[in-house]
Amino acid sequence: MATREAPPLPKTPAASGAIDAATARSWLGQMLLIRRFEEKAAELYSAGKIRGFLHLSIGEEAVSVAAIAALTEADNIVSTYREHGHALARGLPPGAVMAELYGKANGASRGRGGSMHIFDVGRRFYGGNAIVAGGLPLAVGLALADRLRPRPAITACFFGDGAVAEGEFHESLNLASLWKLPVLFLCENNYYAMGTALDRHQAETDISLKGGAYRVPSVAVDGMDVMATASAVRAAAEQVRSGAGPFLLECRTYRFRAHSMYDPELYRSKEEVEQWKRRDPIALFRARLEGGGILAAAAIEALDREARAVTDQAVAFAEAGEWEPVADLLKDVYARELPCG
Amino acid sequence: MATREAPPLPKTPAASGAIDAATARSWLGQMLLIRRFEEKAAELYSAGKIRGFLHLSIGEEAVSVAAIAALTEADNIVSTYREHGHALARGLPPGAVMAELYGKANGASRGRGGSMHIFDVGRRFYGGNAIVAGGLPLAVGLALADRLRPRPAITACFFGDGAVAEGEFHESLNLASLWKLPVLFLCENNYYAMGTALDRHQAETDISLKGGAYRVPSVAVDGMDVMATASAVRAAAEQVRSGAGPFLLECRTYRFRAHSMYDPELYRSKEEVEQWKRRDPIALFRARLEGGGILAAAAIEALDREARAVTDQAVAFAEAGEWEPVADLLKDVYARELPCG
Amino acid sequence: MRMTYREALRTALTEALSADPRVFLMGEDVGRYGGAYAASKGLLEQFGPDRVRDTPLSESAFVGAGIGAALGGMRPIVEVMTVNFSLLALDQVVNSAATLRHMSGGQLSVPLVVRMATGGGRQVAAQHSHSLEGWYAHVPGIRVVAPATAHDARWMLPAALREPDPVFIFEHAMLYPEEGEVGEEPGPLPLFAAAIRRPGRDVTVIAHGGSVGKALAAAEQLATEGIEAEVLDLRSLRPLDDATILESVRRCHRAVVVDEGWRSGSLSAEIASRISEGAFFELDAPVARVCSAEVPIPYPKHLEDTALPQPDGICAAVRGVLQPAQAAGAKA
Amino acid sequence: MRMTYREALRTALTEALSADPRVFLMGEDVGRYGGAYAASKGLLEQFGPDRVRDTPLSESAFVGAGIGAALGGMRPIVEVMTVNFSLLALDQVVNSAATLRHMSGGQLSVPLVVRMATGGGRQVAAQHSHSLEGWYAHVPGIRVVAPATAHDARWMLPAALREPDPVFIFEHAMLYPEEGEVGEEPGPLPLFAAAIRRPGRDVTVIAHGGSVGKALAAAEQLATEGIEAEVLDLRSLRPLDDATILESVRRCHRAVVVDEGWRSGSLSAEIASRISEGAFFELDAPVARVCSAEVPIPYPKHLEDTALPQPDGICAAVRGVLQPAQAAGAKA
Ligand SMILES: Cc1ncc(C[n+]2csc(CCOP(=O)(O)OP(=O)(O)O)c2C)c(N)n1
Ligand SMILES: Cc1ncc(C[n+]2csc(CCOP(=O)(O)OP(=O)(O)O)c2C)c(N)n1
Ligand SMILES: [Mg+2]
Ligand SMILES: [Mg+2]
Repeated sequence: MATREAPPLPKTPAASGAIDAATARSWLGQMLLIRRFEEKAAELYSAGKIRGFLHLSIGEEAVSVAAIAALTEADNIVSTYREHGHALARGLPPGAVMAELYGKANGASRGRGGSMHIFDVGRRFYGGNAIVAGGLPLAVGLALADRLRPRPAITACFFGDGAVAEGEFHESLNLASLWKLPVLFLCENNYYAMGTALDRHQAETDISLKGGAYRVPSVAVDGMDVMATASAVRAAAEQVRSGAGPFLLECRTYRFRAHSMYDPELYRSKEEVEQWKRRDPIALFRARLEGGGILAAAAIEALDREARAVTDQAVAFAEAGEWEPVADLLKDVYARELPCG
Repeated sequence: MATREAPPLPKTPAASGAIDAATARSWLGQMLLIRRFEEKAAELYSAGKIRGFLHLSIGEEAVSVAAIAALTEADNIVSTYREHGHALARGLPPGAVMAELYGKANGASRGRGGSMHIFDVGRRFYGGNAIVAGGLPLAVGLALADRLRPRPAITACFFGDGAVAEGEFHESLNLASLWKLPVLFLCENNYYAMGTALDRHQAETDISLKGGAYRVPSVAVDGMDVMATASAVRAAAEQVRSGAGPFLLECRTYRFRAHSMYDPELYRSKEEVEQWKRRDPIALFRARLEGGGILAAAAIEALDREARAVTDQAVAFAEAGEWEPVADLLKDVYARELPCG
Repeated sequence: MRMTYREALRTALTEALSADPRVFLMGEDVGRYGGAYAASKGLLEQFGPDRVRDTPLSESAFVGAGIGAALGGMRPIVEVMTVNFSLLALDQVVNSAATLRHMSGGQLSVPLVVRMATGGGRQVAAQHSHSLEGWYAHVPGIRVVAPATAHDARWMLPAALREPDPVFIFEHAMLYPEEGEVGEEPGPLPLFAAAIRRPGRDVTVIAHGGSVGKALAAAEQLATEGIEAEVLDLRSLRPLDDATILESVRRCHRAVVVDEGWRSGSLSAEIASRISEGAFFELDAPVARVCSAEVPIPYPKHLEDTALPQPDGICAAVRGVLQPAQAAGAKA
Repeated sequence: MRMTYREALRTALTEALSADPRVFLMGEDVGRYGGAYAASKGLLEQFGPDRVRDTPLSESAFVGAGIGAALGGMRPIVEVMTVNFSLLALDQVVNSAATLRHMSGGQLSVPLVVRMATGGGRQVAAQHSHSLEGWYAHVPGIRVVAPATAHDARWMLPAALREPDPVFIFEHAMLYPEEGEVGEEPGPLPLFAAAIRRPGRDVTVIAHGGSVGKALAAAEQLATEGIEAEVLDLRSLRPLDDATILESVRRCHRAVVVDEGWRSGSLSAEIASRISEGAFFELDAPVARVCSAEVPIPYPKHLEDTALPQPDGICAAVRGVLQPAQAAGAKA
């Protein structure tokens, strides 16, 4: 196996435009909420309140927030098992998300799915998929439905760099492009698929180059820069919305935590993680807002306090939730009782 | 569904080099044998001697012959269900191939596979795969074995344009490139996957552009020009043999016959077929050889007579074959009898 | 009206596309080619490429897209050319189509219909002759039916389209050219009920899809020997119509299950087990099974015929369960 | 020597890689990460990246590449992280690995070993808790085993590597941390033989993989009630060791099959059918089955526990088949 180049640090584009205080507050508030919410979830995992798989997106908050900011309520979202950030940015009640992590009946999916399977059909949040790349065909289908009905909306589909290796990535991009469907493919490239570094799973490590094989326009963006990401997503979403067909946006980011709570992180050095932490998307955004005089330190601290308070309320909501009765185990396997057998 | 451009006729490169009489005789002889053999197979199908699926490569003979001419005896070949041409060009006894089409026990695969499953392990002909794109991972594995043993050889893997849409194309090219394996991916682009034209199954119709997504060098060649194809394959095979990793060669060709014997050909016009027949690879090669004074018309006629004679002998061999005894049905499901159960 | 199974399917597809704008048909070669088995011939011309949609060779993506389109409010009919190729899409079926409703706490619906050909008999060898509908019948969250007659080919599709959950329709490849009587109405049987195709009293022969005809042929032969076999067509593989199966077996006291799947782990085992569980003390002999030989189906006709269930084998199995010596000896 | 199931696997892998230069291990995260279940931890360092080969997320391609490498003379061990993801590679298994020898008229050999985790119990929800080894056991041309003990985890791998045909090893995800005694030698049982884990006389409880421990726990409980259950560990799912199964059932006259697959169409049905076929007149009650509820396995512990087979359910099933009233009434 030849050694290939180390993963490049994403470049921050020269300018990612100006931002007003209200937007800044909203985005930073969401990023802080995701961060605090997930920090708390990690604690609760250690305390045994959350079990199974728990995948944190700490470090990747800018992508969730920027991407979903560009969507309307009519747009569909297809997510992955690393989806707390997407769910919260989409506006799912934090309590319903936390209760889902607990497995309580007041959770977003009635507790049945847990961390990896958060759904909210009212918010067009189509989950939560624990099969890597499994969501891409679903996104193509949702977009196809919108095209046929017709309904003016786009479908945003999140997936990781690891998913790019799966056949479903290839089939889905081809299909979406062939049929000019309104799908915004959002690759959250955090340079690792579990313990396998990008250059050890992709022969071509520049994911944004892969759209060409399907005539899908594609661009890479610094996913640690929420403003740069937001403007890239906005431009991509507009293009998709215009009827030009799908778009592939690669957001270069990094997860600061382990892949899941089981992961001993043997595959990367502390130094590498520290190096990336210097580009913490929250710290970067905060510094820019403070430096640019858009939000004062005190306002930012208030946002953080609010994030913690909302998280605490979410925990309280989850704690207060009931367990689904065992008698309901078979409910909703099908929509209706069988006429026979 | 947007209408895209009509499939371009492949361009014949300015010069595809000189050829000596012996090589010319060999190549033309093989092409004629494939043609006559398959014409006979079609007749035998109508006569009920051959059943099931029969996929003819008439029109595509130049690719089979040119590709396999560039391989050594040590190289592996992975083929498709449209593989009579590959098998004959590889030197499988025509009788064994025809007997396989009959399903006789003296067939290449003891008659069990029929037209779609011709194997010859001694000639490193790994079949015959009726799952579109199913052979690509096998080719990657054969090449991996050669790399690890090590054994200096390359693996040539045939597949159609339709196979390019399958996830296995994507996964296999990535894997082969990532591991720098000696695989020569040979796409026989005949512009149709059954009844679905290239531009109705591929968003990007230029298959040779698809290697880029995997850092696999790729080139397209006029697959109706046996000399152009041979030199392209030679160059590609040399590169693969040198250890540079895989290569994707797209051979643009056309099938003159129906997809299989069941196909009513509703999806293309007679005119389109006629237009392509004007670039019949046998006629083109023949004209060039005669025009260039390399082979005389009489010599060519002799080759054709020989092809017919060999075909007749193959039929006689098949006719004389026995049916595998019913008692042997379960033989070779496993290599050995079970100790229990 | 008499028509072929293929024509019955085409009638059903035409009606479905006409009746509901949310319905569309999607799959490899369903359009220009007319369908690998010609079931959709002419539909592209009639309904246009948006509603009769040729797909690339991308089984996982287009089955998954069918699931997504169903989530998005459409009523897709996805044709997978054959069950052999459906393995490439099985992840989408098992992990998405079957789970989404339950896993989302009842929020999501996947009203998807997937049709595919199954079975052997056409000398298309080991990679094109599988009978894997039994695997699908194992998966909670989906429904599985197998029309054995032209009438059912005509009427199961609209019934499947009315289901709020994914329904998989298995069409045996040998049936397409078979002619049968097709009623003007669906008839009294619900989608998931078994049918008694021939009443009898001595033994219940249970079959589905392409095996029903073979069971009926066997019953004809047995009748000449004075044995009256009841032939039960399962029609639905998930759910199984236990009530009808058990009622018949309780009357006949003996049962033979015919299943073109490889014997070990085939659906026949489930049926035999349910019969034993539900009517053990009414059985005069163990339930017998007639299945495919455990071998990749070979190409030559004589070997393929030997590998697949045949009327002769069914007759032999019936005679086996009726052997009075063995049964009596044990009851003593 | 006592060690965990995980350590037993690692010992077996280390030995295999040391003993035969044709052996290599390949799969997602088997190298740097150390294996999703840490079975291959340290092997990359010991044997290098050519022999402990991390793959991209490309199940179909790397399982297919394993088949190809086996054809090419190597002895690959492919790890598919879990059976859930193996669906993506099932086409390669069913259509290539299982068919190539027969379809080529005996020319080709696929001496491939595929390992994967299976089963539920870790609260990882509907897409990560399948028990689909029964599907694999349906396919002629491959072999399927399920080590239930650390000893078998240690010794089944080398035995599988000696097989000339593809062998699939199913490791129940709950077993990796379980400790057990591992012998210095493989012992007398061949790879495809069932084992009696606890002798008994009243009922045969048949289980495999992660269910064996539950069956033994149930047997302990039953013993306190005066019921002596014989616990049979299938070990091999294809072939099934009919002789050992039937011998036990003929002695005990009653049988319960435990299977973590969803009940309908699970391997338990095949086992129950074979028992009925082979020992019908020696059975005092219908074979009972304890399987998973027919539901995508939910995340919360109380629901997951309810959905999966448990010792209590096994005890109840045993008591059911022992109910003298019913059995006696019928025999009268
Ligand atoms: C089809 C499939 N194969 C393997 C896995 C196990 N697995 C879960 S996450 C993961 C890595 C995915 O990496 P990536 O797509 O980059 O997403 P990330 O976790 O980095 O967000 C793997 C191998 C899976 N869930 N699905
Ligand atoms: C996985 C799979 N899907 C569908 C089919 C049915 N089928 C057989 S050949 C074919 C078209 C393949 O086209 P292409 O790869 O271009 O090869 P060609 O027949 O043109 O040589 C199709 C759809 C199949 N055999 N395998
Ligand atoms: Mg990643
Ligand atoms: Mg083609």
